[in-house]
Amino acid sequence: MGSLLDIAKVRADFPLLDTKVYGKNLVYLDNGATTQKPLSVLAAVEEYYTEYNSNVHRGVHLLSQKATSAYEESRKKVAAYINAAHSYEVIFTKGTTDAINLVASSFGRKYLNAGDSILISAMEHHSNIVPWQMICEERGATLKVIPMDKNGVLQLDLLPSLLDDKVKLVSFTYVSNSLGTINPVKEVIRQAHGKNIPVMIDAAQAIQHIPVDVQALDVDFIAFSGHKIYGPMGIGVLYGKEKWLNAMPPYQGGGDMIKTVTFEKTIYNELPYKFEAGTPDVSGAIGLGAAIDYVNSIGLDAIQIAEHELLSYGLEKLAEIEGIQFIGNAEERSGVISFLLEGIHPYDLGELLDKQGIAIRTGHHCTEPVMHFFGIPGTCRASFAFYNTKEEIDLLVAGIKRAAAILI
Amino acid sequence: MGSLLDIAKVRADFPLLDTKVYGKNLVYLDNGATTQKPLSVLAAVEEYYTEYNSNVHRGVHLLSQKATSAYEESRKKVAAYINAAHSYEVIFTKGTTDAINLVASSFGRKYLNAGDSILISAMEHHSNIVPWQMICEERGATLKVIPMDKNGVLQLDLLPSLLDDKVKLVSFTYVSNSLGTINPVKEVIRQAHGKNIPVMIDAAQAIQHIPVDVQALDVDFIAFSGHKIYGPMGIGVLYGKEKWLNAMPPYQGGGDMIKTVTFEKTIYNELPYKFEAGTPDVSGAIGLGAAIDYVNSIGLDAIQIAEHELLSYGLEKLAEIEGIQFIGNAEERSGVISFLLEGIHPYDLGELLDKQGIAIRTGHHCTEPVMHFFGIPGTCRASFAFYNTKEEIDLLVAGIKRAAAILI
Amino acid sequence: MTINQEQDEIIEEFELFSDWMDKYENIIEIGKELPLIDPKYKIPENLIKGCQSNVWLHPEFEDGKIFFTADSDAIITKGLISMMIKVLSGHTPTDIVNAELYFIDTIGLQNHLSPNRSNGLLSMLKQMKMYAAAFQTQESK
Amino acid sequence: MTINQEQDEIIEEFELFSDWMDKYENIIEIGKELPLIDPKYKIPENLIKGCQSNVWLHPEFEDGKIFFTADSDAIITKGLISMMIKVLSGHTPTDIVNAELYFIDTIGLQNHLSPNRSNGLLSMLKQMKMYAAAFQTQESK
Ligand SMILES: Cc1ncc(COP(=O)(O)O)c(C=O)c1O
Ligand SMILES: Cc1ncc(COP(=O)(O)O)c(C=O)c1O
Repeated sequence: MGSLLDIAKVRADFPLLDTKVYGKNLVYLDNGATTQKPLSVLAAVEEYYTEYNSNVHRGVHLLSQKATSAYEESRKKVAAYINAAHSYEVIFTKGTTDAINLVASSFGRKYLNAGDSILISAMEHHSNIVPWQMICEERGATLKVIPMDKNGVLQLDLLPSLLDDKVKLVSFTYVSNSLGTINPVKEVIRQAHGKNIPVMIDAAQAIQHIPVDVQALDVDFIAFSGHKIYGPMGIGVLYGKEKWLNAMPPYQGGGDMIKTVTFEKTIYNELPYKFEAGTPDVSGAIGLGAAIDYVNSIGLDAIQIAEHELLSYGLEKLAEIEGIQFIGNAEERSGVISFLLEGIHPYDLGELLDKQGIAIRTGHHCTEPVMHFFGIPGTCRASFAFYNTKEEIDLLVAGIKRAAAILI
Repeated sequence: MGSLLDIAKVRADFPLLDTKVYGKNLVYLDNGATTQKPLSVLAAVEEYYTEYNSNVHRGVHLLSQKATSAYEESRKKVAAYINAAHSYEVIFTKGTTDAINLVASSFGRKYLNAGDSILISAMEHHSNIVPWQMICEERGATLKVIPMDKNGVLQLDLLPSLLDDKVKLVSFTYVSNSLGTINPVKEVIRQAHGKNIPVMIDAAQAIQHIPVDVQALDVDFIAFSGHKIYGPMGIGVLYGKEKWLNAMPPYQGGGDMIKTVTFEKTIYNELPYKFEAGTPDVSGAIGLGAAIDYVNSIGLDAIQIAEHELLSYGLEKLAEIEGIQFIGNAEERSGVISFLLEGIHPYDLGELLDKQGIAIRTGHHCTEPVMHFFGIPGTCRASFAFYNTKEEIDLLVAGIKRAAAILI
Repeated sequence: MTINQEQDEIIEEFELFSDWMDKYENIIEIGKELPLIDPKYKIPENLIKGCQSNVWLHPEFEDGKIFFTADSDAIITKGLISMMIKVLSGHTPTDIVNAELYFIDTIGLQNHLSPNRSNGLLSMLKQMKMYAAAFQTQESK
Repeated sequence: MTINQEQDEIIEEFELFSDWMDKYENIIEIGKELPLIDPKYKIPENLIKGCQSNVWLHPEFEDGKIFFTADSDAIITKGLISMMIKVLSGHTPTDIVNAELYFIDTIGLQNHLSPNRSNGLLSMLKQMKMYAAAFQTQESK
């Protein structure tokens, strides 16, 4: 089936894809780490800084008014993109990590007590492990883990017994950044909600690939990063249901998150401001809004089709390499392919691919427990965006073969 | 005395200053809220996104390597600008508010116990009040306040008695954002250190105006925001002495701030990474580095002289307006002039100045306790950067007169 | 006059002014016609706290119609409430509940008021409609 | 050969290659000459943990000179340590402590190794110098 995208046109939107490294055309296959930015995002940020840069919310003057409108407009774009019931359920954060820490801290301090537990999964990114470890330690709670099988698929049959009445929150990833597994979020949410347990989804590797409808999922919290969905660095999103966000204490204190302050008593502001202390990253939010506009203009459908083709083609072509082993073999997958070559350290392979202009990632991908599970030091990971091409995958395969010839 | 700056040349560096609002030339006097960005900062960010955008630290490929070097180079620029002993004492944060929250949370959870206290001042920004209120409440500690006099000057004679052995930290502002007062930070630090109490300085309104040498000051922590020193939004700095940062527990958990993770036990990374969880704002850090280069290229000396002239001229010219009252009359001052016109609500005046193209700020400037102290609902605040001109001050004065004629 | 006639009159009046300073002078002028709230009603329950200025609003229900009195500490805000009251005061709860206020947009205020002010205007309108709705149910009992 | 002569020899060798892949082939070749660490010394105390690959390093002090053996799980890393050992092994503690390693820069590795690798190289060098310093004090006692 042909792609719906005019790939040359699409690639022209991303100036960085034209870069040369070591005199060779860049083949950028590290989109799981961060995506490149379309011109429209850069233009929106530049327009902001050259035409209406200003602090927001408290300003009486026109620039401040324009900046405030644009900032709030971006919030609405995010809300529409994830189909939030209210735009004030969208909190701008620094990124996924910041958003998860916010929930771990605020939800944890309110609802987590000694003897309680938080349930995560065996394939979480460190950002969805460590914040929970920290708050569990502080509150005397324990961290429990939904195990996975050798294919990198969660063992859902164990879920009912794990969801006991000590579990105060389930937090797990929609798409694994090291295995590519798409988890059955709807089913997990259904079961958790059946026991009145709220669910947080780490959507860092989903939001750019899969439609995420927070109301259809009935999910309680989701977190994602702007920089992984073609937006700027330093901005991310926490979505939370109004009832939870209202019930939770604020996370950081400062300007904008308060209604009134005296030295004795402070009254907190309403949503979303209660969770946005200090000058927000207005330019980041505007850039993220532009990124979402861009994704909408391409169409998430078209993106999904293109990426699915790349993934299938990549799996097929890589499979032809002698001694290759895939880490993660789920049926439902997205975005990334993790692999190892027999007898070759992933780091060595990554370095020799780099010297051929091919950017992949090697290592534990911030999912050390996944590596321990498979008993490996790390993997090589190629991760795709819709702007990648089959030719780039061919170059990857050729590059791996050339490197392997040297390394073995 | 003539300025050392070629003002036309300097203004050409800031494209936004050429904006028109309501068809009138913009007069931007809201620099205390946020500063405009020079072309070199925008260019550095653009170069990053079009030439080497990548995630940092963990990447084996060239883009990641370049991004990492540039990110760490910016850290060194910041360290040099504040004369930190080690660049790893510079932690990149979202801004001043984020930095203060980090210290309140990490220092507070380690050192603050029931019955202890934190000492702040009467002229703090909400960002240097609320985080301390929150941690004090959590730890059963109390928040104490160094009072000020009617001129907006801290009553240092009361300091010795306030610095009792229950005080675990003093945190106060270098320059007041609503009064313009420059506080005697050196003297406060000397007295606090005499009693072995560490000191945090909120340098949000100092770093762009006054040389800040952390070693000469012997200060334990300082915080500031990139967007107030001609850098991008969404990035800021916490400086902390190595011994404190090493002793404090981490703040947020996630990728990059760990050495190894298992579900049972996590070993934290060394400085500065221990305090930088998740993908950092690489573009923001690079922009901040470029902003510091820019400030160095103009020269902080030249900036100080130019701003001092603007301040003196502004005070002199504004004083000629009938019924004007200055809020804050310290001898040592910088950056901002707060004032009220008899019988006129600051908000009304701000709105009519805006309609003449003059951007000032009105309200409590996130320092409500200062407003309570003076028994006023807010002030009008004009705040200067070195790129402002005496002509702009003349326009401000004329604009106030025109507005007053309508409002009285 | 109907609510819409009141609005059209204001719109017409504002068409005389092209400069924003003149428009504001007019707003302030209209503020002088504001039926001031009796000081005894300046109580917390009647306070609509804005970010920068405060409004006190008090409704009276008489002969099936609502009459508003109000005050503010800021003179432009006073002008804005005065316009709102001019438009809505003296009408039935049902008319007020159903009113669509287009004059703010038409005279260009929506885009030129500071966001705090337009939020303030919105809360004011919301408050007035809430009172109207309350009197409506009271009436229908 | 002195430490600098060793370095110059490596530099000369690398001048033969202009393509990076060839340089890496050479690094890997050199790795094959690495004096392997006795498995019994592959203990945590001898482990230099890098971000992505591990190095075990063991020093022996004999006749006033230090001899290093080592190993790594990654083959390029092995080549890099092998070069370091080639340069530093068999020299006196004082020579090692005072050595200035310029060959890494000169053959262009510094700028083209991934940052993790060059950090790894640095920690390796640091570790080797620390051992040398330790034997130095031991000697002077
Ligand atoms: C003195 C002072 N402290 C703290 C802040 C908070 O800075 P930010 O909002 O950038 O976190 C400000 C800025 O408004 C300030 O002026
Ligand atoms: C699944 C997953 N969760 C969380 C994160 C952390 O995102 P960030 O580093 O942008 O906070 C990532 C990104 O690496 C990820 O892939």
